[in-house]
Amino acid sequence: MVNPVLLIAVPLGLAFMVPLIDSASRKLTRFVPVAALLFNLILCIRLIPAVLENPIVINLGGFTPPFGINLFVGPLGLLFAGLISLAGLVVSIYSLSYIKNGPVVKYHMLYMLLLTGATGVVLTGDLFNLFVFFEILCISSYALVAYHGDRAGIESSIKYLIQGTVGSGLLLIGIGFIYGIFGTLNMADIAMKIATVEQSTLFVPMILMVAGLGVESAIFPLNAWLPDAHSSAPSSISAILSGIAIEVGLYAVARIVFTVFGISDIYLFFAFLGILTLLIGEMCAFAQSNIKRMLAYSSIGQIGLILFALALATNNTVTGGLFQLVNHTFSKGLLFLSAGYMIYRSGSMEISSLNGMGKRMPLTSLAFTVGAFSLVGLPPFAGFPGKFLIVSGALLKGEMVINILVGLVLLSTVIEGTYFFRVIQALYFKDGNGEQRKQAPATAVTAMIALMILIVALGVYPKFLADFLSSASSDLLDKMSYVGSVLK
Amino acid sequence: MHIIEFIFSPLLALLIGVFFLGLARKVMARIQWRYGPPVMQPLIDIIRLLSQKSASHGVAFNIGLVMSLAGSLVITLFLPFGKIAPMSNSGGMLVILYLMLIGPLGMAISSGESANPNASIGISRKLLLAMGYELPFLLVVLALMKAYNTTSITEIVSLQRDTGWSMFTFPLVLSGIAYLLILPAMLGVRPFEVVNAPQEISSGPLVEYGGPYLALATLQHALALFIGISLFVNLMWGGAANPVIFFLKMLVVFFLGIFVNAVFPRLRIDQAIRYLWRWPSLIAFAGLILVCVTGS
Amino acid sequence: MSFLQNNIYYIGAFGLIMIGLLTVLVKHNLIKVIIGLSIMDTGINLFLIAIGYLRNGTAPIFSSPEVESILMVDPVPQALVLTAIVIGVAVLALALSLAIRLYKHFGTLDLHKIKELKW
Amino acid sequence: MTGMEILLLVAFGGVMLTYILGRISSSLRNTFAVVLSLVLVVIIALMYDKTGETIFYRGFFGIPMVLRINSLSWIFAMTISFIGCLSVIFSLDYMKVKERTSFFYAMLLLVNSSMMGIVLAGDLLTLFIFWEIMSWSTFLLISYNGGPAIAAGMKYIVMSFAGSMAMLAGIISIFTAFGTLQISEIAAGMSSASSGFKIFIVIVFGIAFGVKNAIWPFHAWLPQAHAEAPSPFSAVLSGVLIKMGVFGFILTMYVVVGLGTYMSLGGAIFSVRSILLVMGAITILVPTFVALLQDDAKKLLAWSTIAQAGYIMLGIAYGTSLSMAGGVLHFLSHVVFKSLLFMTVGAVEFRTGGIRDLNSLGGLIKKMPFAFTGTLIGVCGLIGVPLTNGFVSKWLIYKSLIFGSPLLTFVALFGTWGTVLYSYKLIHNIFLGQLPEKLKDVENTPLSMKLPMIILSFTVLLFGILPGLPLRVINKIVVSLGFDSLNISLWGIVSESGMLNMINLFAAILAGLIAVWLFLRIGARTIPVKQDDNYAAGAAVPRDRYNYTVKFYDPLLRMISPYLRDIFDTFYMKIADLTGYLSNGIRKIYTGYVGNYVMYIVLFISLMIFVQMKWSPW
Repeated sequence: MVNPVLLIAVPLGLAFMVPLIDSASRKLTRFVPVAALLFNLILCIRLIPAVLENPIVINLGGFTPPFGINLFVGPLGLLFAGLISLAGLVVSIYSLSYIKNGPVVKYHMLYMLLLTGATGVVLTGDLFNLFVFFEILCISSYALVAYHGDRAGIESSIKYLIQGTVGSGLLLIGIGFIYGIFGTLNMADIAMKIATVEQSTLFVPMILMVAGLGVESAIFPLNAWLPDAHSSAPSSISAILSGIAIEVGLYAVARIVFTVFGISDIYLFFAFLGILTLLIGEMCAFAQSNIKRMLAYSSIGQIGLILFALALATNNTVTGGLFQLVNHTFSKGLLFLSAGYMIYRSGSMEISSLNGMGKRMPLTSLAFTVGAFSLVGLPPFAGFPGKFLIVSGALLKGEMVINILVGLVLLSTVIEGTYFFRVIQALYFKDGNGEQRKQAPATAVTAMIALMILIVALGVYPKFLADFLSSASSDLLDKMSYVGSVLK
Repeated sequence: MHIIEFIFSPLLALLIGVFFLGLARKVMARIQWRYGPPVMQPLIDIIRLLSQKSASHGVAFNIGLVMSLAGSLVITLFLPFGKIAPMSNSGGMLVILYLMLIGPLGMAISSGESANPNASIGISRKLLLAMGYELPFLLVVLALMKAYNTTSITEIVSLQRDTGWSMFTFPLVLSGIAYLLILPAMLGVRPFEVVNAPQEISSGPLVEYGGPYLALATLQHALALFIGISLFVNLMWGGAANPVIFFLKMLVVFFLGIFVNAVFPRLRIDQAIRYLWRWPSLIAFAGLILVCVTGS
Repeated sequence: MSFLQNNIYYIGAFGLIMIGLLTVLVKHNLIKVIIGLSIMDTGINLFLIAIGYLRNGTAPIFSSPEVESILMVDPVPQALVLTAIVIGVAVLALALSLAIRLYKHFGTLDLHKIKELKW
Repeated sequence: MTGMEILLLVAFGGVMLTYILGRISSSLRNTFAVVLSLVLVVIIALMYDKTGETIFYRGFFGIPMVLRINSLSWIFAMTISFIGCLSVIFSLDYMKVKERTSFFYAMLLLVNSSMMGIVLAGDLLTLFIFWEIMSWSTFLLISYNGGPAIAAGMKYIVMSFAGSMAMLAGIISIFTAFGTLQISEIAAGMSSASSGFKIFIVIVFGIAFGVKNAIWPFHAWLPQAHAEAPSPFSAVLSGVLIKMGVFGFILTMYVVVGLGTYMSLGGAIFSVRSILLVMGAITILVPTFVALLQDDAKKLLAWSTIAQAGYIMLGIAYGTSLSMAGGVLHFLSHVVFKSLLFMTVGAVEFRTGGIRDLNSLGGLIKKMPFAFTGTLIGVCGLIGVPLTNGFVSKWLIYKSLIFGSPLLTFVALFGTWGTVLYSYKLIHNIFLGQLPEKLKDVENTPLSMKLPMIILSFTVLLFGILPGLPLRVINKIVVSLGFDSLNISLWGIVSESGMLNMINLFAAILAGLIAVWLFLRIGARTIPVKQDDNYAAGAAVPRDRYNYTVKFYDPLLRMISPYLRDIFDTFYMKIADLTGYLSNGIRKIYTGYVGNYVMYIVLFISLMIFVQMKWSPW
């Protein structure tokens, strides 16, 4: 059996190899992330059958839990790891041609560090380890946001950094509290001991941890960095930030709330928080005229929807939420990637400058359209099954409050549809300046086509993923089996 | 027997219509202390017109006129004249209401083709006026159909034989009054003579017709007169089992119309619509409500 | 008095955290904000150390057999703090380098004036 | 693999293939599109009188997705493929001058295919999926022309999307309540459901289908959308696409909720049935008069479409076998004559270089006699002149309503007079009256446009004279929905309250026409003159100086136009404005000052702690 540690070790090692490789051969540098992520992807796929049978627990350094640091590769973690490698692979293919100027070596290095951090977060079973990987993820993303070194990039980067540092500080305080109370950092161990402590004492550490992770996962009102950072980063990085980074943050929140604390009284509060995030995100996006900001706010909205779905904590809704998460990674990635080249061509981020792009860049526009339709939840794209599962799971709970929240979800979908349809109209039906028809480079087109195929395939045959997601959702919800499999 | 009726009733209608036209001119003249033309003058005119040459403006000019007259002729097959009602089995009041559309529509298409400003004005007024009286008229007709619980006009007539004239039976009084109030408009006589208005818009839709066309148009006018009166008599005054009595009833209604025509000046089209949509419509509406309330 | 004595490290730690947070909140000079972040980091580190600290405890090294593990300070927080310090330094370095670039672009470090990205 | 699966496979595969072929050669693509749509007509025709259900897909979380065919689906599918085929033929010339034709053809075929999917759907999930595909592809086609079409498309998609979200809520509530989405199984569950749940289902589905069917007050999207879409698609849009709403209503009211329940659902006065009927009546009355105000030919037809949808609504909501037959037959009639009218107007638009303004057209009868004949027949059908299909269907609707609710009948009958007025305006301002100088060189209708017009005109008359042809199929639908069977002959219908015999009427009118024609021939010869050679009391009529048809019904319009403000359109626009305003306000919380952002984090924590201390939810 392959060792899941390689999922973290290989990209991490290769990340620091990048400068060396670069000094050996300039041309090879760009292909390092592609190779590393391809490796990760294959590894993830090979791990699937084993993980579906039993979660793999790796004890680093040979200490048995609760001592030492362990990796927990359950279906959920593997789902995320696979998603990260897949999205990372596609984006790195896209970057082959997209990233040409500037400190290319550092870009690739940081890019791989970011993905290493993300993979680490989803695989680790130790709270402090989670914090460390989280910091790797955050720091590399601060730097990548500022990649262009222009006014907007630097400004958003420093703002992101300030908020992120405050957030991770809060997370660390929370971890400190937890350690002070339980004397352990192993999540399974804490989860097991949680019932022995009075609930009210756990409140403050939980809030601090949720707030700290919430900054990265863009829960309202902690998400103010997101629109700036996503809109000023290079589009490939926006795609990763939107498709991976905030999802990983959300994963961490869910892990902490469900598995570590597992106190169901507070779930409804998170559902409300999710709806609030959703509504505010969609409404802000509705008012935007800058395409990347619009997409960024739309990410906030989607995160809200996923949070709502997870917070309902039934197998159906969590499966739906994860489906929506996968869909968001693919579609938002696709949207940012296609928008990236359209912006590159038109030289402006205003939606009005994209008028008539459908004629100038037909394939890129098609990619944008598919992404938008999928995100809105139109069949036969991947957004529809997710939305279907979330709504059906929520209605199945049969509570009036939740029914009303579902109404709000549907309402916000209408708002979301409105602003996406507006852009699609601009792409295809408004007359732009009569520039030459010129496609995006082959690598970028390959990346976009791959994502489009994934989206359509998931939309047409959702069952393909549903079973896996279902076991991932029980991984998230079933606290006892998590504890059991780690502590044996 | 049947075939004779089929041929006989349109001819009779035409004859009575033309007779009414002549009579109208005569009576008007007498009211105004003139001698007036002979009663058969319109018939003579029609025969004369058929021999005259005329200008045609195109295919639709011909088709529209033919369509208009043919439609009106078909209505006469559905309207009982006394007991003569050859096609009463093929449809009832609803068919008549719809057949009544063909006349104005054909006329409108025909004179529309001529591109004469007077014709355009006339047509516009004709359609508007029809719209005006159709509102109370439909209410009246619906009240009748609801009250007698049938849409067949022959049944309405035969039921009146038992109950008496619908105009004077209890729930239909209001409808009867409303019908009486809009009758001049339906017949197109003076206070509502906005369509043809010879002095104002050179007879409106008729302005471009000459020769055989004018003959057809006159016949269409005569038929319209006949249909309007006959419908009123059938629906409100009990029809008649005997054609002669039916004709006498028609004559009475006709004279009523002529007297109104002689006394009133012409309204403007918007005044006409406003009038028609106010009191007659309100009364007709009240009548329908009354029928609905008492009927059930 | 004993409360103060027992919890002096915690009070100090949270005092530092609050000071740092307050600096971040109210100061609008970027350098001061970064200093605030740094102070907050220090406070957090102190807090972590305080969790594992035992009054009169010995170093967590089994140097001689008579040292009882009961009297050792907890080694885990110290390991954590080492890592946290490294991370803090990295963030600080990045923040300062960004501040330099920011000054080049905007000619000011006043965060009230650096509001091009909003809404 | 059953016929239905083959049908959908051919339809959707054809869409892809059409687009790909368009890349190679446009004539190849055109041929293929025509052949494909003909093949679809044939396949559906072969399925006549078949019933059956088949599970075609389980890939969607294992929920069985079902296709089923019965007489209701068949008649809708037939209509869709028939009109789809004609509109493809019509497009051949119409689209020659446009760009991105491959996109147009592919989308047109996609809309048709998805509509077939809707009517063949045997479960609500399939229905919804095809419904959404139809919605977005329609959106792309409405916006196709750019310019004002952008706003039209936006309005359409937002309203339609809101409707489908309502529908999704309904579908999923059904799914959670009964655990199945198959239409045949839902009915059993519905009968035991609480009446509140039923009303909820009727409301959400009513919104979804009401928007598509443009029932007042959900009609606001339709006029612009119909006017701005490319004309071949307007024919589809007005003819069949909005009739998916009718299909949905029939499905909801008589299949899902069930006939018996539907008739007694709700309170005594505010029963669901009476509300639907009143909505139908308002849908007839107001749009009819708004249509009178229009100066844009296609907008006029669009408003007329709304009004006719009201007739259909009256028919299907009334719930007797006669009214049901009337409603479905009027749907068929409307499909035929409204597609015909949109095509003739489209032909005029095509030949005059895009003029749709009724005030600048006129006198085209000499130039485009075919289009004139088509319009005349279409208008006659629209009004319901006897011998056209519109007459029969309206007769059925009136007949069924007349004793039950005379007021509704009155509204419907009075609406007919409004129809006469605007129909005449349409035909007069385009084809009669003066020929403007600039339209001197207008050419005749091209063949590809003539062909659909001839077929449709013929159908209008055929169904008008022999209404038994469609009524036989409709009778099967009526029976399958749980009504009594009708007594139908080839030429008419016999009901307890009166009968209709179209063949007699036909004979009488034909005889009358021949007689009058002969009478005219007896008279002296006529001399053809130029159109403008006319009598003006001695004064010369200056040509091209006056247009006699501007403000044609001005006296009436001055009276009624103050009452015809489109309150609901304004209301929707206000909602849109409000949303924009609110969104603009909300995004101001992202002030751009990082201190505020950190403050939000602190506030979030304080709020949570405050909540915990105050209410201790933990």
